[in-house]
Parts: sequence; structure tokens; C-alpha cells
Amino acid sequence: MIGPRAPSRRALVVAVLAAATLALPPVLPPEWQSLYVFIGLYAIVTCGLSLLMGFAGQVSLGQAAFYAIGAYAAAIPAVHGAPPALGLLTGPVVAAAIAAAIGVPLLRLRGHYLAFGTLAFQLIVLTFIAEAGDLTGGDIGLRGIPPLGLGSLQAVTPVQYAYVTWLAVTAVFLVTRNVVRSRPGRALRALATSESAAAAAGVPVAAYKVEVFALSAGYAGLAGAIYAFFLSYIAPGSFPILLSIQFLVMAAVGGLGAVWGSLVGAAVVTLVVQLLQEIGSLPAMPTQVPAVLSYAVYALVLIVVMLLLPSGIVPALTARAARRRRDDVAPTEATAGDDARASRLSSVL
Amino acid sequence: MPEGSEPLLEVHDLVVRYGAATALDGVDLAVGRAEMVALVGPNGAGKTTLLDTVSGLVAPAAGRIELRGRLAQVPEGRRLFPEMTVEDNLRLGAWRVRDRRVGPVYELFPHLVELRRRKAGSLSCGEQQMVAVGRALMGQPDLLAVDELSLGLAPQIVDTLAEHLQDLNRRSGMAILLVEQNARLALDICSRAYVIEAGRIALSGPSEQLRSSPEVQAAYLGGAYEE
Amino acid sequence: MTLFLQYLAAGIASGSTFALVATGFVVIYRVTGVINFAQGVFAVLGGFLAYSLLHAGVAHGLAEGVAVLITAAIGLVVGLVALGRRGTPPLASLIVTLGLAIFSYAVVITVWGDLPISYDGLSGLLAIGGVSMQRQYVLIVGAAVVTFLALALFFGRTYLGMALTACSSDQRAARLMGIDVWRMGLLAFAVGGALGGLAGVLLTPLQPVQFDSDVGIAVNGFAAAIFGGLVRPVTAFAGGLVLGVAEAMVAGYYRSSYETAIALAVMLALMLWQASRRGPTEE
Amino acid sequence: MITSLTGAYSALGTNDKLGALQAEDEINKAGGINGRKIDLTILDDQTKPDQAVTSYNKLVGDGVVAVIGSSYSGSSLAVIPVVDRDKIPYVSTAAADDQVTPVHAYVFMTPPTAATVGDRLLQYMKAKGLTKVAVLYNSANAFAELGWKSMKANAAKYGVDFIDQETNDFSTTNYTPQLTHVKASGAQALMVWDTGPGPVTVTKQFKDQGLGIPLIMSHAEASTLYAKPAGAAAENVIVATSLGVVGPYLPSANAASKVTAAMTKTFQTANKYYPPQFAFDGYNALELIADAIKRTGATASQIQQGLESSTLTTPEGTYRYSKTDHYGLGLADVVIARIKNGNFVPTAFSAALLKEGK
Repeated sequence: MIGPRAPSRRALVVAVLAAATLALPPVLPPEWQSLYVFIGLYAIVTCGLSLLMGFAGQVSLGQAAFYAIGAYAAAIPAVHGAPPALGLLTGPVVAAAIAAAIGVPLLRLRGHYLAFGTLAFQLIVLTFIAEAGDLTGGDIGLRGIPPLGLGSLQAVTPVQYAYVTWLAVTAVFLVTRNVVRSRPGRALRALATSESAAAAAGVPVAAYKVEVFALSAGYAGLAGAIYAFFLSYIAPGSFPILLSIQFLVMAAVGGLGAVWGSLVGAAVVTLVVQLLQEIGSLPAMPTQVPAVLSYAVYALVLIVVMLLLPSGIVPALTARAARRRRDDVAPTEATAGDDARASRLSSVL
Repeated sequence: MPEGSEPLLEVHDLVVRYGAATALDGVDLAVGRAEMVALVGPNGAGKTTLLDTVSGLVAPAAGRIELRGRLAQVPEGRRLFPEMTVEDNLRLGAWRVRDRRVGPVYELFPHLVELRRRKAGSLSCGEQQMVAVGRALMGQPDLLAVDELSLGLAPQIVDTLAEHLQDLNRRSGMAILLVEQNARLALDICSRAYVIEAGRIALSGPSEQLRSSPEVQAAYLGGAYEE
Repeated sequence: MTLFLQYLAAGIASGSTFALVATGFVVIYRVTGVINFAQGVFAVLGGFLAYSLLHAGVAHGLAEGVAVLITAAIGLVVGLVALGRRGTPPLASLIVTLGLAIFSYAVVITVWGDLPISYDGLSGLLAIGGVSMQRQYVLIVGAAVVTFLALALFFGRTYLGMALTACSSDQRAARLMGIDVWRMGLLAFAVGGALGGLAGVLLTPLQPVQFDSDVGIAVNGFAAAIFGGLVRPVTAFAGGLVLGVAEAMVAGYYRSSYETAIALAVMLALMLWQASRRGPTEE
Repeated sequence: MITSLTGAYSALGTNDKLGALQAEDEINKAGGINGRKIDLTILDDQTKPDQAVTSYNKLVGDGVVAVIGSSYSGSSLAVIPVVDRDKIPYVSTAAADDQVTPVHAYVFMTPPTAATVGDRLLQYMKAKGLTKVAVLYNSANAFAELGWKSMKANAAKYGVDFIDQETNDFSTTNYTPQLTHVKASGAQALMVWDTGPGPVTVTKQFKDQGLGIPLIMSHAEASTLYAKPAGAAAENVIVATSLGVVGPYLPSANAASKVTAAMTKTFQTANKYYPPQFAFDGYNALELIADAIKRTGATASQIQQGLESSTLTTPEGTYRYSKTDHYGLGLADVVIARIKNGNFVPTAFSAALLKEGK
């Protein structure tokens, strides 16, 4: 009974979400507008990371490196007079190309080795940016990045950047959905489950791994490019290791392997941090309260979520919804599969 | 089952689920003292799940397990600690009991004496199976559960090991639960057997009786059984 | 030549600090399969605890010892939370340890404030020929060597150590032996806490610590630990030395700004070389 | 006000906040500015450039007339483009010279510039006959790199030759190779440009290595954040400071001595410790804005005009902002101090200058 109706209901939900997304920016208070931009940017990066971890079973502790590469690859030509809109192309392309190049040797490492490799890669990238001062502005940073635009059409205000960002989010989600549902996508899932089984089934494992790695880097690069134009200032300090870890947290909180998980993860983590900041900066807060409060509460939220929903928020919700539906509809292979995948994925790290 | 004596292991109406999948669905099984019982069934029927539940590794969704003694399991695939020596593997088998002397195992498997300093991972499969059985025996069990004794071993080695098990059962009165895909072997050395299919006990009874059952012959013994 | 030996000595000195931090990662990962992001926290807390005890008039040696015992207890608590309910997957545990690390910031700021601290350790130099090493570094090198020997003996020779090794080798088999893998995990966390604390009390005289110093400490330790696949203490020691010596050589003969980047690149290259020799590195 | 209440610079930002709150309290208790009270909103930037922009947008959305900036220069540099766009007066407590060179109409800074500090240090070296000097700077730190660059550019003027240049990066913990080089170079002094834990580590290892030459630190080390963890090893280290840090030793003839005494007394009563550099910066930033409002009015552009015509004596010295000078402090506001028993005491060189009011 529910089966045939489900797609249309789903389409309706997506349409409502899309309309809300579009309607929201102008009515948001100013600080929420830039927050809205950041949630979108983080969702893009996290989506790539989820794809990499959830579908290809690979871990990156250095995703912020590609975010940085995208930002610099977009900003440097723009600073030197190239049309800024070109940056939306150079950012992701350069990030993806570098990922593909380093991916060939790096992806020979697995599990924790790869996690370390990506972490080391980010530290190396940060050193390079800091030392290549003539090109990157060094540790002082790259300033005077022009606003994003084509000809006289320029994005200057947070609202305009919100639209640019969420357009990018939509594009990234559509690409991801297609990748996940395509034949290579199914092969990727096989990769995450068992690499040797996938190889035995004739999946070109090494090539797919590099492709997903490059795709996820491309996402991060795109987000980085928008970030550079939005802030018009970037520096190595904008891309610390902690940011990579933050992306990992967003992916884990939202739930690996889920497109929506990355959105939920990015939104939940960003909003919790923001809320704590607001509370911490209320007048009459004693000196160290903001720090203590924000660290303690953020940590507790993280711990409680991961202990209660170890596979992340979105998989937990879908599992619950599916369980409720189970009475109406036949067995929920998908859910069982998701659970199994989540637990298998957890063995990646 | 022999009348009168209280069985060593009793399993009543056991249900085990993994997520949405039901692995065991109302299983009843019993092993008496000093008995040799076989559990036969195809891949994925729930044999290992049953053993793991009895061993306490898997929590049942429903049902009752009564174990009146110590149980030790020889897991499928041996699962030795490959980077440790044979002797260290054996000694770890005695984690639950205080007595860590390995002499009795060496008496049973004299061949292991010369391998005692070798890394377990470097042994042949047959030798590994000896160590695995020896390691389980170190726990001084009343019931020895052996999961797939014959898997991946040459027939002569299987025969030797099977003789050792029968010997143990006869001499020390140790009960043995033999979980096997190789029904022929299992029915040969055990007095009683259960056939498990898709999480349910399909048949049970004395080995003789099962051996002559047409279903068993067709499904597990490859046609007519020859003595 | 003297210069080379001097840089080598400096590299061994800092390499030993990385290795000492790495031991905690190794012990915990080996038994539980969890990469403990809170490993640097034990070092920071060890430093702060020793600082407080020293200021309360406790003698050197005793203060550090007590601090290490307390970090062992903290390690146990971290393990209790991180291992959560039995069967919590390692990724979730990892994020939980990250959460605990952040939580420790709140604790440190509340108890000790947000300013960096340090205290005096051994002062002066030990010079042999033209090569010198700060005495505190000599102490650390010695402590690292002793720790690694002790760990090797513990894991290889003692029954309890073998049981811990069994948990890392094959959890299912260990459980069949009746070994309580979860409790062994807690024990590993306690040992890891003590090792982290030991690193902290020895490092604090050399480099000041503040509430968030754990990240830098942990990254170096993790780099050293990963060299041995996070499970082999001896290779982790080698990893620490590779990292330390590479850094010192880069700083000595080239430019120190590149020391971390080049040292990490060297480690990566060695790991890739290992991977290509042995086939894909096992996990 | 945007400052770092959490993250790596929280110790700095928290003191910025305390300083600014004290200024707010003093001004409002004295009846406000032209009868109107100041309402100071303080937001956290988490020591992150992007969070600084988010917080800035919130403040502007709330309709503030002026913004006091973060002591984290990354945050300040990130906010400056939006400040240019919105034309909101922005007084930064970060030390990077690049905020005000070239001049951005609406951007001002309170700490002395690295160029000013560098010149003062060079004067000191010249006076002490330290002509062959080694330098150690953190090349992954904007403040350190800028400070070193401007000092190097002016060194020849003072006859100082930097005969050995050493670097370190963000994670250096063992300075043996660098100190070995310094020792071999025959330098008469070692100048350090860095912030955070690095200088403490250098100080300890410098002492153990027994180099026996003066160790000179930039003004980033002019606080207990450095002096306390460095402990006994910091004894006799030379540090560039602002007037406020050596407040108790200021001769009463110095213009800043009275305001410094008053400010530090209140601060110490409230917080139980002597105000560090950052507290002065936060305090001065609000005082400067208040002074501008008093003279020229409270709209954004009036405040900007007011700031550009400031002559205000504060605990850090006398700010003289102009159309071309948005840093305000001069050579006379930088003191070369020596650490004695953990306290910053003016050197004989500076004591003499302070007496003359230079």
C-alpha cells in the first residue's frame, strides 16, 4: 500500500526542503546567514568524506588539506586578475588532480596507515603554503581576494553566498546520488565491504579507490573555493588539523555512507558550536566560563551521540523508521544492510 | 539420550537474531555426560551460532541454556594466536583454570613437543588443529565442542584426530559435541546426531537411524550410504 | 663528523620523546583496536598533576610517580567511557576519545587555568666528546628504552601480557578461552594512561604544556606508533627515532621550517616502501 | 568586540575581554560618554578566521557603531575586507603590522607595531655594542615573520649584522641543531621572534646549552604566559615590552605613569594579578573609541574621524593616530626590559630613556 505512494511523498519532502532552503537566506538574521554558508560548505566536504569512508572504506584525516588546496587554487588566479568565477572550476579540479596524483601511491596504504598518510599530507601542504610566500602570501595569508562573480554580476553579501553555496550543495548531492546508484557505485560498496571480494569479482579496486579519493577531494576543493571568495582572506591558520578532525566528527555524527548524513552532521555540529558560543558570550559570564562551557558541552554531546547512536544520526533514524514500517511492508533488507555496513565501516578505523 | 542421568548441556527453544535476520529459531538440543553428539547441517544453517550462544559469545533473544560443567570450544578455522609459540597458545587455553601445566596435552599429542617453540602461524593445518584441540583441553572441559574438525584437512589427518577424540571420550568420559559439514565422519564417530537446517533442528536421533534416513542420505551422504 | 653526531644525538633525544608517547597508542590499540585520540591528554594531565604536586612541596620523583598513577586511573575512566557498552564499534570509540580530549580542556581550564605551565627537571648538559645532550633528554632516552624493554617482556613473557596479546591477535579466540576482552581493554587503557602520564611528566620540563598541547604531542606520538602498525612496540620505537633523527638532520643541514614536513615525508616514503615490498600492509 | 575566548589564543583573548570590560565599567560609572552609556557586546572567534567573520556579521547586524578586534591576527586579517566594505571603525588588538600598512581607512591597532619594536631593539643592540647577532624566528607564524622582516630591513641603519638566521616551525621541540649553529657562528646575542610555547622551550634549552650570550625576546613574550613557565631559565632574558608591562617602574614624570597606576590597580583588585599586555590592548581599544565618540560623535564615520585625530595617553603610552598613521604608538612607548625574579624591569638603557621621556 505504501510502496507506490512512497516516491511521491519523498519527492514532496525533497521539494519542501528545497523551497525552504531557497527561502531561508534573506529572512535569516545576519550572523545566521554566514553560518548558513558554512553549514553548506561543511556539508559538501563531509559528503565527500562520507563517500570516501562509507562507500570506499578509506579514511582521511587530512580532508582540510583539499579544502585548503581548493581555496588557494581558486584564490591565487583571481588575485592575479583571472575572472573569479573560474575559481569554482580551478578549485575542485586542482584539488582532485592532486588527490589523484598522490592517491596512486598513498592509497596503497590502508586503514590507519592511510589515516596517517592523509594527516601527514595535510601537515606537508600547510608547510608548503606557509613557505611559498610569494605565491600564497605565506603564513600572513592571502588577502584581497576579489568577490565571486562573472562580469558585473557579483556575489558580495552573505545571502548571495548562501545561494552559491547551496547550489553547490545540490550539485554535489546529485552527483553523489548518481555515483552511489551507478554500477561503479555498487562496486564501491563492495569495496568497502571486502576489498578482496571486490577484486575477485573483477572490480578494478585500485582505480576506483583513486577515483573516489579524487572525487572527495574535488568536493572539498569546491567548498574551499567558495570559502576563499566568501571570506576574501585565507591563511594556513584557516585550515588546521582540527578542521580535518571536525569533518570526521561531522561524518561520524551524521552517519557514514549517507548523503543526508553529511548534511545533518554538518548542521548539528555547526549549530551546537554556535549555540554554545552564544551562551558563552552572554553578558555577565565569568572569565573562563565560555571556554569551559563550550568545551565541556560540545564534548558531552559528541560522547553521548556516539555512545547512543554509534552508526550516526541518519542511519539510526532510517533504521527506526524502517522498523516502524516493517509491519506494513516486507522485510527491510536495506536496513539490515545499512547496519551491517555501519559496523563493517567502523572496522575501517 | 541415555535415560536417568541429568544431561550436561540442555538447550530449550533457543532463538538468536542478528538485526533483522533470525539465525536460530526454537532450537532444542541436549548432550549427556560422556556422550559424543554430532551437529550436522549445511553452511549457514546456524551451527556456529548455536556453539557461540552456548559459549556465551552471542546473547540469545529467547530460550534457555543449561550447562552443568565446563565447556571448551575448538573454533572453526582453528583460530590460534599465530605470532605466539605453540606452548604459549596451549597455556592461554588454561585462562579459566589455575593449572597451566602443558604435560597432559603433550602426552596426548607427542608430536607437539618438538613444535613447542615454533610460532603457531608457521605450522601445517593438521598441526594447528592439534594445537587447537590441545588448547581447548587445557581448559579442562567437561564438554568439548569442536567446530569443523575436518575442514581443510587431509583425510588421514582427520582420521587420526577423530581417533584421538574418540579415545578422549572413552578414557576420560569427556563429552564431545562435534559440529560438522562432513556428515559421514560425524555420524561415524558419534552415537547421536542432530540435523540443523535454516536455524531449526530438522531431524535428530541415534546415528544409526539417521544414517539410514533417506533425507539424510540424499542431502548429506551423497546418495546411498556404504559401510 | 662531530656536528653529525650532535644532530644524531638531538634526533635520538626528541625521537625518544615521540616514541614514549607512541607506547600508549600501541598498548591501547593493540588490545582494543581503538586509536585513542585522548592519548596526548594523559601527557598534559601528567604534566599538570606533577606541577601541582611539586608546588605542594612533594619531592621530585615522588611527585612524578604519583602523577603517573593518577593518569593510570584517568586512563581507566577514559577506557570505561570509550569502550562504552560492549560492542561499541571502534570508529564510535575513536570519536568518543576525541570528545573526552575536548572535555579534558574544560577540566584543565577549570582546575589550572588556561596558562601554560612547566617546571624544572634535570638541568645542564651531558657531554661526551664534542657531543652534548640535555640531561633531561638523557633521562627521557633512558626511560624510553626501559619502557620498551619492559613492554616487550610484559607482552612476550608474562601470562597476563600474553592474554592481552591474545585479545589483539584474535578477539573471538580470546573470548573462547574465557578471557574478558572488555576488561583487558580497560586494563590496556590504564596502562596507556600511565605511559602517557610518564611521557608528560618527563616532557613538561622541556616544553611548556597548556590545556590544548595534547594535539601536538599526540600527532608526533601517533606518527611514531603507526610506523609499527600501531601494534609492535619495537617498530614504534624505531618510528620515533626515524622521525626525530630526520627532523634533527633537516634542521641541522637544511632549514628547520621544513623539519616536520620532510620528516613526515620520509616516514610516508618508508611506509610506502614497506607496503610495496610486503604487498598491501595488513590492518 | 570579537576576541578569542576559546581555542589556541584563549589566554590572550580572555585578558583582552577583561581589559575592555574594565574600560566599559569605568566609563559608564563616570556617567558614560556625553551622558550615554557604552554597551559592549563580546563574541568569541574560537581563534578561527571564519568564526571571526561570522561574529563580525552578527555584531554589524545588531547595529554596533565600532568593533574591537581579536588578538589573533588571522581573525583580524579576515575581518578587514568586510570592515572596508561596511565602513565600521575597527580597532584591532592583534600585533601584525599588515593590518595598518597600507592604511585601511577604518582599521586601527593598539599594540606597538613590530617595526617599532624592532627599531627599539636595534637601538638597544647598538647601544650595547651587539653588532653580530643571531636570529631564530618561526617561519610558520605571521607575527614572527613580519617582525623579523622589518627588523632585518632596518638592521644596517643601526650597524647591526645578523650573522646567523635560524628558523623553526610550528612543532619544533628540540632546538639543539639551531643552538649549535648559533654557538658556532660567534654571535654576540640571540634574538627570538616567535609566540606561544616555542620561546619557553628555547629559553630552557638556551640556558642548558650555556651559550653565555644575551637572549633577546620580542614583545610577544612580555607576559607571564612566557615568564612563568620559563621560570628560572628566563632570568636575565631581555624582552621588549610596552609601557604598561613595566608600569611599577615608570618614573612619575612619564605621561603614562598615572593612568597606568590607576588601570593596573583596578585590574589587580578585580583579577588578583598584574594585567598582561593583552588586557592593556583591550582596555585601550575601548578608551580610544570612547575618546573619539566624545570628540566627534557616535556614528561610524564620526568615530573614524575621531580616531584619526586621537591624541590619548593610555597605560601603553600616548596614541597619536592620524590619516597616515593607524598604529599610533612610537619608539618612546617601547621599553627594553630584563626579567628579574619573574618580573619585567626596565634595563638601564631604557630607564635612562624613560627619565628623559623618549
